[in-house]
Order: sequence, then C-alpha cells, then structure tokens
Amino acid sequence: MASGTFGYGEEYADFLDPGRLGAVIVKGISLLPRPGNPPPRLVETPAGMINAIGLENVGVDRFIDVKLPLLRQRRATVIVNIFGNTVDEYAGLASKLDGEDGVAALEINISCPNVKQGGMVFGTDPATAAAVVGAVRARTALPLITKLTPNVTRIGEIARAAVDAGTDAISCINTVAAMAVDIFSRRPKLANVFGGLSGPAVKPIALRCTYEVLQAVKCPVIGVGGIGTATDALEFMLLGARAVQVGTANFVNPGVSVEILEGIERFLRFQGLDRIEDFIGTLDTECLFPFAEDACGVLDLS
Amino acid sequence: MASGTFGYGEEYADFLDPGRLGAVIVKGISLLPRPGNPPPRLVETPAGMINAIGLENVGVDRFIDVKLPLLRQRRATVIVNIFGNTVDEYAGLASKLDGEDGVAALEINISCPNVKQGGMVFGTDPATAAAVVGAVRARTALPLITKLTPNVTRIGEIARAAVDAGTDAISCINTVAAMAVDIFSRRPKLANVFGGLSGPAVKPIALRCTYEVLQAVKCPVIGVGGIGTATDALEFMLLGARAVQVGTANFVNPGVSVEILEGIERFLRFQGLDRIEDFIGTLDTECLFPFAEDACGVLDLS
Amino acid sequence: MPKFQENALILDHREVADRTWLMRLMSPKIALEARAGQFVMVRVRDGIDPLLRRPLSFHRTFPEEGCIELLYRVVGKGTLLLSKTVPGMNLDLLGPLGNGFDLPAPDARGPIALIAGGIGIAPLFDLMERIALSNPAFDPQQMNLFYGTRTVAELLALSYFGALGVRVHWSTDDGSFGHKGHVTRMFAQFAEDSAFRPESLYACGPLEMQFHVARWALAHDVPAQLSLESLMACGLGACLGCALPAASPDDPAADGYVHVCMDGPIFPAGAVQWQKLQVHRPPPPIFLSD
Amino acid sequence: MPKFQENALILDHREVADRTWLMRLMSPKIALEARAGQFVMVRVRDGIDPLLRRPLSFHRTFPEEGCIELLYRVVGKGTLLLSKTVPGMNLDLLGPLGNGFDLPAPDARGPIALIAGGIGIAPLFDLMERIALSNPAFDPQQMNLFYGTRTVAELLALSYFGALGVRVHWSTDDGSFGHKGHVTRMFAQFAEDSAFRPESLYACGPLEMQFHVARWALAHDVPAQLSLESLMACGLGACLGCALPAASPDDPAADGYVHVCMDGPIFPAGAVQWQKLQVHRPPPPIFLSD
Ligand SMILES: Cc1cc2nc3c(=O)[nH]c(=O)nc-3n(C[C@H](O)[C@H](O)[C@H](O)COP(=O)(O)OP(=O)(O)OC[C@H]3O[C@@H](n4cnc5c(N)ncnc54)[C@H](O)[C@@H]3O)c2cc1C
Ligand SMILES: Cc1cc2nc3c(=O)[nH]c(=O)nc-3n(C[C@H](O)[C@H](O)[C@H](O)COP(=O)(O)OP(=O)(O)OC[C@H]3O[C@@H](n4cnc5c(N)ncnc54)[C@H](O)[C@@H]3O)c2cc1C
Ligand SMILES: Cc1cc2nc3c(=O)[nH]c(=O)nc-3n(C[C@H](O)[C@H](O)[C@H](O)COP(=O)(O)O)c2cc1C
Ligand SMILES: Cc1cc2nc3c(=O)[nH]c(=O)nc-3n(C[C@H](O)[C@H](O)[C@H](O)COP(=O)(O)O)c2cc1C
Ligand code: FES
Ligand code: FES
Repeated sequence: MASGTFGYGEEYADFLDPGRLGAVIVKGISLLPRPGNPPPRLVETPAGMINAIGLENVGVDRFIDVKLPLLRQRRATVIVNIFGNTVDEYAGLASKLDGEDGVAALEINISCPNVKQGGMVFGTDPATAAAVVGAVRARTALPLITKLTPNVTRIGEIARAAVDAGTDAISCINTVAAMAVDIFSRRPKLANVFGGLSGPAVKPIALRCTYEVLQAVKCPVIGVGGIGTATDALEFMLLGARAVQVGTANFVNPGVSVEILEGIERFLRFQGLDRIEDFIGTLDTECLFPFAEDACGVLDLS
Repeated sequence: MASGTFGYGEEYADFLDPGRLGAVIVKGISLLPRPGNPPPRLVETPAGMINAIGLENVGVDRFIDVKLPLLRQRRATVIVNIFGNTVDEYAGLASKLDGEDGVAALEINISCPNVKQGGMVFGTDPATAAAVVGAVRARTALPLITKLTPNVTRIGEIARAAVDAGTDAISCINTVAAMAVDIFSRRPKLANVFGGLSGPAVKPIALRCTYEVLQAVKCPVIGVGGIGTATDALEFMLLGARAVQVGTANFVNPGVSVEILEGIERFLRFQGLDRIEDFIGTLDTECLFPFAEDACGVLDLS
Repeated sequence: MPKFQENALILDHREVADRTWLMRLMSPKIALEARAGQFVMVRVRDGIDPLLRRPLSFHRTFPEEGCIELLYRVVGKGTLLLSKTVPGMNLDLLGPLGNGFDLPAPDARGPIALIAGGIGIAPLFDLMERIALSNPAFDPQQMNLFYGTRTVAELLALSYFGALGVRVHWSTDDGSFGHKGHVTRMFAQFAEDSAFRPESLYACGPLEMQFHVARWALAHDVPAQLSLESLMACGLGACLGCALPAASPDDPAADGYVHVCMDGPIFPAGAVQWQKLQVHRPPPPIFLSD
Repeated sequence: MPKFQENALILDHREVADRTWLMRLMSPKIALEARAGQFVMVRVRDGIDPLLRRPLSFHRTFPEEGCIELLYRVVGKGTLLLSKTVPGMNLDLLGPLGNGFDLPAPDARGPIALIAGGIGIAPLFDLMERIALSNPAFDPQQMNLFYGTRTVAELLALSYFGALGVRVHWSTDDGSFGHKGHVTRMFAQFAEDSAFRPESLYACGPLEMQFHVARWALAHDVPAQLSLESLMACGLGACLGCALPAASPDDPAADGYVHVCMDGPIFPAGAVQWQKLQVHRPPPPIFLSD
C-alpha cells in the first residue's frame, strides 16, 4: 500500500485485512499536525489523477498514541512515511518513531519542499537528499527506505546519494509534478495550482525510473507508480524491484491489493516458478532477435 | 502538427489540407539520412504511447530536394525540426536550411543524445542547450524555436538559457522518458529499451512544464503534449501559450487538427471573444474564493 | 456501518427530465444498509477511462426488494458514459458511504423545509419517503419542498411527487415554470411572507445555493442539514481529497478541514468556512462532448 | 488510392470459432476501394482506453453492397473490447490502407499455394474470392489452402470454405484435427511428397510462420507474397513505428527499414531481414482479462 492512498489502514477494513498485505505504508507523518492544502485538492486526468493534499496528517504524537495501536491490533506490518520542512524535522521524527512497537521501517519522503532552501525539494539534489537520509540514519536503527521523486534529470544520482548516506532501500516513484486548468472559470483546477500525477498514466515513467535506479545502486528497490494489476506489479519485479506499492488503484478498487497478490501467485504457477525470487530481475535485454543465427533458441527453427 | 507525428505532410492529404493548418512541423531532420531504431519501436500505454523511432529521416539534402517542394505546392507553412549528434551538426543543418524557400522557421530538437558528452541529452543542461541554440543562431536569420525536454529538474532554467542564446520561441514538451516490458517474454517491449511517452497521459505534465517556462521567460511559448481536443489546446493557451502542436492525436484521428480549430472558434464565440489573444494568458490564480468578503464577484450573492 | 463492493445489475434506466436520468439497480447488500443522504461510488465502466469512480446519492432505496435508485444529471464524461449503459449491464458500486441525514425526531410534527437545487433533488426524495415511512403521524403537507432548476425542461414532473403528498414550491431561474429566480430567493421570500419558520431544514444543491441556505439558517437559528459536494477519489476517507475548510467555533482562525466522504456529505450550516470555498462548476452542456 | 475515415454500422457480429469473431460492417466508401490484403485501422471504442486504433485486414468485401467483413481473434484489450460490440453500434474506421495482394496474372492456371496460420486466414479468404471472381477460368481446385491453428476449436468450419471449392489442407499443432504439427511443416512435406511446385504463394500468419514460408519460397524460388505484421500507431506512414528491417540486395549490410503500413503489409519473401526481427507474442489467453 503506497503512502497517502490507504489512510491509516482503518479505511479499508471492510474490503481487506491489512494483516494479509506485505506492509502498509501509512500517510506521510510530520512532527506537528498539518491541516493540508485548501480544496480543490484533486483532479482526474487521462488515466491518472493529480493530488495536492498538502500532506494533511495528525502529527507524529497523535499517530503514535491513536493510530499505531489500531494497526498493531490488526497485525499489519507498518512502514511510516515521514517528511519535514527541514533536515532537523526529519531527524526529530526518526527519534520519536525509533523503538515504537509496531513500526517496521521508515520511508523517508524527500519529495517535499525544503523551506530553508526557498522551497526547493529535498529530493531533487543529491546533497540535500543525502543530508536528510544521513540525519535520519543517525537517529534510528530502523530499516530506512528513501522515496524518490521522478522530477529530476538523473534519478540514479539521487539514489546513489541516498544509499551512500545510509538508506537500506529505495522506493520510486513519488508523483510526477503536474497541473490542470479549467478554461471556463480560467483558474487552476487545484487551489494549490500544482500537484502530483499518479495512476496508470505514470507507470511507463515509474518503470523507467525504477530501471535507472536499479542500474545505479545495489540496494533493494520498491516499485511504485500506476500499479493496478498483477501484470503491472510483475513488470516492476521483472526489472528487479523486490517489492511494489499500490497507490491510486486502491481508490478505484479497494480490494485490488489482494487481487494483485492472487494474480502474482497465478502467474508463478503458470510459469512453473516456485518463488517470486526466481522471476525478480530476470529481464533479458540481450536476446532480441530470435531469427538471428546466434539466437538463443526461443523459437523452434524446425 | 507536432514533429514526428505528421510525416512530411503528404500522409494526411486525404484527411485535411495542410494549408489550413497554422504550420506543419516536419519529422526531425538530420544532416545525413538515418535509418532509425530496430523494431519494435512502439508500445501503447495507459492513455499514451511510447515511441523509439530513433529519428528515422531522409536527411536534409533529400528533404530539400524532394519533400520541401511538395509542401510548398500545398502552400503549407513549414517549420523544420532539426537535430544533430554534435553542436556542429546543428550548425550545419541551419546553414543548409537558411534561405530555402518555403521554410518558415526552424525548431531545434535538443532532446537527443549528445554523442560527444557520452550520450547525455543536450536539453538537460543549460550550458549545452545554449551552445546548440547559439550555434544555430549564428548560421541563420530564420525564426528559431527551441523544443525542450520535460526530463529535467528545472525546465525554466533550460528555457532561460535557450532564450539568452537567441531562440525566438520555446516549444514544450518533447516526450517523457519511459519504458515498458513484457512479463511473458521477459524483455523490453521496445528494442531500444527506452522510449518517449506521448499522448493524453502526459498532458498534465506538459501543462506544468509550459507554466514553468512561461514564468521563466518572456518569449512566445508553444504548448505540446497530449493535446487531442479544443479544450486541451485552450488549456495551454489559458496558461499563455501562443500556439499549440498536436502529435499523437493525429494517429487516432487524422482530422483532429481541423476539429480543434473549429472547436476553438466555437469556444471563442460562446465566450463572446473576438480574438484568441483576448483569451491567451488570462489564467486567474488569484481570485479563488468566491464566497470571501473580498470576492471578485463571480457569484451573485443576492 | 459495513461497506460493500457490489456488482449491481441495472434493472431500469431512463431519462426523466432534460439530461436527468433515473436508474434502478439490484444491489441487495447496499440497499439493506443504505440511509437517506448516503451515497455510492459508481464505476461507470471498465478500464481506466475515466479512472475514478463517481459519487451518486441514493435517490430511493428499497431494502426489501434489494434495490436502489439513482437520479443523476449528465454534466461530464463520467455521467455521459453512465447514461449510455442499458438494463442488463452491471455496475460496480461501493457503498453505502458517508453519514446520511438525521430524520426529524419521532414526535416532530411541525413544518420542515427541504430545498433542492437542480439535481439536488436526488437525496431529498429518499429523505421524504423515509420521513413519511418512519413517522406516519407526520402530515406530509408539513414537508415543504422548495425545488428549483434552471429551466422547466430540467424539472422532474409534478406527478413524480404526487404519491408523496408533500407541498412543492417550484421555481426556475428563467421563469419558465413556477417562481422566477433562484430557489433560495423563493424560499427566503416565502419564509418572510408567510412567517414560515421550519423546525428543521434539509438542503441539497450546488455550493452557491448551499451558501445562501446556510446563511439563512444561521441567521434564523434553524437547524439545517446540508448535503455538500466535493471532488472525490476514494469515498472512503483514504485519499483526503474531499476536504472542505472547517469552521471551528473555538478557534475561528484555525485551518482545519472536514472531509465530505467521512464527516459528511451531510453537514450543519455552520460546519464549513464558506469564505474559503472554491467552487467547481461543470462546463456548459454544449461543450460536453468535447 | 483514396483513404477514408468512415463511421461504419455493425450489421452482424458473431463468434465463428474459439475466440474468433466475424463482423460485418456497412462502410460503402471503404468497401468500394478495398483490395484483398489491405486493412483498416479500427477505433474499438470512444475515449482513450485504448488510445490507438487496431489494424484488421479485410476478410471479405462486398463493394456493391457497401459492406466489408472483418475476422479477428481476441488476443488483448482492444480485440476483447471489440468482441463486446453489438450490431447497431458504429465503429470508426480508417482505410483502405496498405498495398494489398497482387492477383495471379489473368492467364494463370497453375496451382497456387495459400498458407494461413491461425487468424492469418482472414485476408486469404478475400484473396481466394477475388481470384475466383476475377479469373473464372481458374480451377478453384488449383488453390491449395494450407490452414493450421493450435487446436481444432480455433479452426473455421469446413463449411466455411465449401462454396469456394478450394482444396483445403488442415493442420493443428496438437493434432486434434488434420495433420499434426505446424502448418509450414505440413506444407513443406506436401510439397516434397507430391512434388508440388506452386506458381505463386500467398501467406498470412505469425512472423514465426512467415519466417519458414519465406525460407521455403526463397529456397525453391517461388514468388511469394507474405502479409506481415507490426505494431502500428497511425497506419498512414506518419509515425514510422511499423518498421521492419529491410533486406537490400545491393548492400546487405545496410540498415534500412520497410514500413508495414505503406510498403506492406504484403511483401515478397526477400524483403525483410529475418535475422533482425524481434517478435511480439500475445500473452497466454488465460491472462487476457488481467
Ligand atoms: C456525496 C455526493 C453525492 C452526489 N450525488 C449526486 C446525485 O445523486 N446525482 C447527481 O447527478 N450528482 C451527484 N453528485 C455529483 C456527481 O458526483 C458529479 O456530477 C459527477 O461526479 C460528475 O462526473 P462527470 O464525469 O460526469 O463529470 P466530470 O467530467 O468529472 O466533471 C464535470 C464537471 O463537474 C464538476 N464536478 C465533478 N465532480 C464533481 C463533484 N463531486 N462535485 C462538484 N462538482 C463536480 C467538475 O469540476 C467539472 O467541472 C454527488 C456528489 C457528491 C460528492
Ligand atoms: C496489417 C495488419 C493486419 C491485421 N489483420 C488482422 C486480422 O484480420 N485479424 C486479426 O485478428 N488480427 C489482425 N492483425 C493483428 C491485430 O492487429 C492485433 O491482434 C491487434 O491489434 C491486437 O490488439 P489487442 O488490443 O487485442 O491486443 P494488445 O493488448 O494490443 O496486444 C496483445 C498482444 O498482441 C501483440 N500485438 C498487438 N498488436 C499486434 C500487431 N499488430 N502485430 C503483432 N502483434 C501484435 C502485442 O504485442 C501483445 O503482446 C493485423 C495486424 C496487422 C499489422
Ligand atoms: C492522494 C494521494 C496522497 C499521497 N500522499 C503521499 C504521502 O503522504 N507521502 C508519500 O510519500 N507519497 C504520497 N503519495 C504518493 C503515492 O504514495 C505514490 O508514490 C504515487 O501515488 C504513485 O503511485 P500510484 O500511481 O500507484 O498512485 C500520495 C498519492 C496520492 C494519490
Ligand atoms: C512517433 C513520434 C515521433 C516523434 N518524432 C519527433 C521528432 O522527430 N522530433 C521532435 O522534436 N519530436 C518528435 N516527437 C515528439 C512530438 O513532436 C511531441 O513533442 C510529443 O509527442 C508530445 O506531444 P503529443 O502528446 O501530442 O504527441 C515524436 C513523437 C511521436 C509520438
Ligand atoms: S474522497 Fe477520499 S477521503 Fe474523501
Ligand atoms: S503505422 Fe505509422 S508509419 Fe506505419
């Protein structure tokens, strides 16, 4: 479950058991509660949607007091998505969450604006990305996942910086910077003007980013962006992603994650594979020409 | 008509008269003919497609000898999309096309790999972008349009560099870097592995890029990316784009550009506007709250 | 309250007023739990175009028969596609969602007002039926329905309300039927002219209308239940997209939000900060097919 | 040759073999210009899901009646959606596109071979009808159709070919009907066993099959016309997406491409460099709905 698309896990209780899922990544948490952006916060786009929720959340204290116990009860594996306006805020969050029972890992969202640097996003520069990851690393022994933004020239460089600063894994991608306007009212469709694009439309971009990151770093990579079917999930895994997250698709089909799990099992059976590990990272970019003299025998040349 | 999606203008002769269009931007032209990439070159994606045509083209000499006269005959306004592997190749192209009868402007495609710099794309760095534009500027008095790639952290910086180097206008965006794989054959769906995403899926990204560019530079900006209806076109114009290009939509509906022109006229009539100029750039990001005390009166508060 | 994802069979589907469609669906689980004022998230067709579900209120519910009715207006791509479905096809529904209206107290007898702007009539119909059903002692003539649309072609026919026996006050913006002008103006004038002071007030319609209803209710200290709209992605409280600026009486400067799909769609008049609301308006119908 | 965008009415539509559908459309402009081996680009439904048109060959054409027939196999999203359309609906077509088959010379009498792999039967049917029509002196029994599918359920029924009077050689990969094994193997064996040397050869089917047909034709110096496939965006020569690596006899090392929608889809056996071809295969049917 991708951050921000599954609430705090309770919202989907009627449709699936969070204990069945690999992990639930809860909505981004900040040190203090945040009201979020004024509405409209959403707009539908071709095969996607743009959101500008503005990271509305209850704040870390209330999360630990109220939301986390509920998730523990349901026996969900909880990954907490954290974000701050400054490096110190990230560090503070890590300190607070370190050692909390029921928190399996932290996902560092470095796709939000750095107030100190005039609103530049932490995740768009290797140095600031490393600063955030390093500060969090110093405060916690929890496994760290760093979530990258696709809105950069070379995502592999950011991934390398995060790994060097101590992240254990990378998840990619967060939403793609986007915008929508209404020609009749002549206004942006989002009160925030800009927002983040997600959903099927971004899958080809997410796959490309995941591939670039996998070529740049050795750590586990989690694929996210536009996944709505088992086939989508398997595409990221074929590239080498160890796990995937499902975001926007939850909104359309609240039971989608279980369908995806079942679809992956069906695929493995069909392919005669015992374990998903035998499939992960088996992308073949070499043998492209089956009719060539040195073809690797995919075809029966009678 | 966006480059690469309308051939050399002949292909659509049965469906519309290129003379009716504002301008036809022909398929990217290089100094020497290029065979293009091996197939598969295409893949359909959610609300979009990825292409890796590899800039197959007849080369500038044959273009001038054979294709240009045909376009002249049809009285189309021709903009030639040019690209090279080195700065010198761009300059050479400009020299050859300068003064050719029937060429109204050049569109500089800086979204292709710079062989000298290890395959880095010219358009992803302000300095290399400026070098290309400057070299072309030195060789021709033709109006220059520079076409930007969205695959950068800050597109406004690239736009500024291009303007400082002498471009007269900016068109944005070219395709978004993307990828697709097939889980059954375990191979990339494109022989080239990577390709460029276009179509409705990228419109929200193109709008955002166009807005960023319009905030960074004063020159005319041409919107392109996912336009398939008059509403789409008007959205770019609302931001301030002076013109738009239609790419992928031509494949689905060869008469689409005429439909868009007619739709824009209908919209202007409906809004009581005489000229499109009265609409261009009228986006209102201020007056967001109609019920506020200082509301600008969009509502009758009886 | 349990929520269900149900694949509902379309039993009947017809256009009952200009661009206004009535659809009857077999959806036993949802029908059994539905309350007036709640809604379903409808997947208008397979695939990813459109991507998101569309929220539609219960127009009428028939728990024993396992049926629900939706009444909707074609305003964009989703509702246009919906209008092209035919009986025999299935629609994927999620519901019942939201809080729903509170019915008047069992001993209530006094007049109530219901204000419907355009397609806002949809959930009020269910509400009126439930009031009549749950409180047989309540004289239907005490239900005053103020119902306005832009023009007469958009009005549901008189006969539609016949069986209910409620008192309908009609208006159209262009005066083609009933009172000429906005429904809120008709309502305010009626209240003034006949010293009408409802015990409670229910309203559904565009936010522009609700703004006026809320102002009136607050000024006259009449408890109001307004069905408010917002763009929705999930309908379940997960995306936080359906926020409206909350009014917190303790701290008027506080920047909080209510969420239409969880805290609403039914809100008291004082729940939102109207002055911070941005309104979405559908494109003019002639641009619909674009 | 003129091309048209035509909104064609579906007249008839049924499943004639496993996952294989026959559709009859009213499309007078296109029907009048159509040649065997040409194709149309079909928009399977409104909207952007799927975004692109799908190429389908003419299966039969009735220029006087203004009708065309398409025969297609459900292999993915587009064809699946197409199979759900019903008579009375309209489909947006673009055509006729591509070059089409060259018919045998008017004085041709000798045997010809037609090789169809799976849904590759689609354009060959039109071709056989045209040959019969344009050359009444040509004995239909001289048309040898080698027709193979994976399994018997996918075969068009015998009766389908009855009226034509051609000689059909059947094969299935699993041996459930006719010769067991690939159709190209059946063909090669038949040619060897009965010293069969066709005057010309027409083939349509998956690229794997065409590869074998091309090898045989080149080795035996029989003029062949192969209908080749490629992924297409425009069908008009504008996108350059439908390229196949061209064989240039002058310069075997040259890196040129032919384009299926303009230069084809019908090519002589020596036109493409098979060793540079990458094959797309549809997903297994059981994953189709995913
Ligand atoms: C709780 C709730 C209950 C509703 N009940 C009904 C009902 O019973 N009958 C009915 O006809 N409609 C109802 N609506 C409104 C209905 O959901 C929208 O009209 C519909 O989603 C529009 O979809 P579309 O694809 O046709 O339009 P789109 O193409 O998505 O949008 C067209 C225009 O309508 C506006 N719009 C879209 N959705 C909404 C929305 N949710 N609120 C306000 N404006 C919107 C858009 O901004 C756009 O300008 C309800 C909305 C909510 C939130
Ligand atoms: C000139 C031409 C004529 C054709 N005529 C017919 C015909 O008469 N009857 C018929 O059933 N089919 C015909 N085809 C093939 C048909 O176009 C494809 O089966 C169809 O486009 C698949 O669409 P889909 O959305 O169902 O599958 P998709 O979901 O798009 O694809 C499913 C799988 O099929 C593969 N595929 C898709 N399109 C093609 C293609 N064009 N060539 C090869 N593989 C493809 C994909 O790689 C993918 O693996 C023709 C193709 C061409 C190029
Ligand atoms: C409504 C919404 C809210 C989101 N909130 C967060 C968040 O709080 N933190 C975060 O790291 N990502 C957030 N995301 C991004 C998603 O986790 C995910 O990276 C992105 O949506 C792409 O995946 P998808 O296409 O499957 O939705 C949000 C996405 C959506 C749509
Ligand atoms: C098949 C194809 C070929 C293209 N070739 C070129 C090209 O030669 N030069 C160029 O600058 N852009 C090229 N483009 C990019 C388009 O001109 C356009 O910028 C992009 O497709 C986005 O617009 P669209 O969404 O309307 O297609 C090509 C796009 C496609 C789909
Ligand atoms: S619609 Fe998602 S939280 Fe309300
Ligand atoms: S399909 Fe576009 S050129 Fe052939």
